[in-house]
Amino acid sequence: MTKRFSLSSQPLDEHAITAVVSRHDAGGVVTFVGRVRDNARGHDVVALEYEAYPEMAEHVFEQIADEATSRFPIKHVAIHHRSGRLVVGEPSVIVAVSAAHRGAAFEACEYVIDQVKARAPIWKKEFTPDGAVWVDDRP
Amino acid sequence: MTKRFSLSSQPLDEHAITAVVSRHDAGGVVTFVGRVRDNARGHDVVALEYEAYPEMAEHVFEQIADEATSRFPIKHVAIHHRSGRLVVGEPSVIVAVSAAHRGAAFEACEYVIDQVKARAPIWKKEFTPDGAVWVDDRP
Amino acid sequence: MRVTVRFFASHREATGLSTYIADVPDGSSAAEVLGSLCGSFPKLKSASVRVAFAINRNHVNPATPLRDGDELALLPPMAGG
Amino acid sequence: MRVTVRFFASHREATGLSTYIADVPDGSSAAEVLGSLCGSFPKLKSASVRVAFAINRNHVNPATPLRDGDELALLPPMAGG
Repeated sequence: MTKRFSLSSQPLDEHAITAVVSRHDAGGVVTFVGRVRDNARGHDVVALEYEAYPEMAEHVFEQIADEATSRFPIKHVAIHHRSGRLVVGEPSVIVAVSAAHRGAAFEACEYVIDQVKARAPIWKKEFTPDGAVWVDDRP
Repeated sequence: MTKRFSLSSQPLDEHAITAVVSRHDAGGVVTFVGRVRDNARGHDVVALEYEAYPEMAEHVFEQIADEATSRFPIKHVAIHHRSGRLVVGEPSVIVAVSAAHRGAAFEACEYVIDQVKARAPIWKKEFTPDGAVWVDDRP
Repeated sequence: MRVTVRFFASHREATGLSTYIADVPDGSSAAEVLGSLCGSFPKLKSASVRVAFAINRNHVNPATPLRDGDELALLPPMAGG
Repeated sequence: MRVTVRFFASHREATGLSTYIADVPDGSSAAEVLGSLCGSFPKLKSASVRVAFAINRNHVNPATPLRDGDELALLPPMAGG
């Protein structure tokens, strides 16, 4: 059985993660899959390395899911994030939300991924043809 | 190669449909999967039967995707819908949208599924313990 | 002129047909063809209170005139998804 | 009192350490512990201009006091997703 919240060095299995939130009473599932892009802020990207504080990351995922479930009329939330080195095109994060009605699932899925980016203790080193740098996405 | 727009009597393959819109330059993919619910409007549902005007349905899917691509800064859209008889829990529709930035992908995916429900020539017969009825969802 | 009419879902059940070749006056609109069909298929009248039209696979409004050889689809309330 | 400090990403590289046991005055806040660490690890000062704190795996504000045995994590700007 796939976990609902996971930070893992293994490739993400989109189908298994969607299945975790799918129940017979849930009419719609909205999924967000983030993949490593081949460019960022105007330069080429060859690979990314994710570092995390794993014990805290899964705890924060669960807090974010609890918040989403109390804010929106949804059923289930799953959040899976990669750690380690990823090449271009590989999924780095998958969020899946199920709900009886689709509007809430869209809103909640966007809320969750926004919060994961803002609050989950995960860091990303970008490898470019010119070297490597820790990414600071905050404005 | 999976088609971008399809109305099919075969089970939907979520992974293949997501893959159709995933490109190295697309950072995020938002997917909506609609499944047959075990209840609707207060009564139990045993199965659904979808009937379509197939030649027109795929044409409408393509029109909706073109509209989404001109309204939102997204990359690719895929729309797959089932026809025939489906049991509870089976996916009836999958919409996948890729974009460099996730906000546009969420907006566009919701736009597409709303339009599919409003405009695609597809009908749904609901089988309940008391009989079967063609669904009229419009307010 | 002759047009091919397509029936779906509740309309198909009301008429017992999926496809029907209709002989109608030149320049008839989609709504006028429906009126003539309700004469031939009485059950269609109550089944088509809320109907939309497509000509040659494009949504059209009811006043749109048909041409010889067109395919007219009567669309009951759609319920995809 | 003793607290366990965790370093990640740019902080880990600046200090050369993932984990560090710090002896600090009783009741020190997260920000005060960081101040003391910058004395021991000069490179940490510039690397921690924008830092957040977690105590025992929960986000806290910089003024939060620590207790003996707590785990304090220094969090450089996060970039998950």
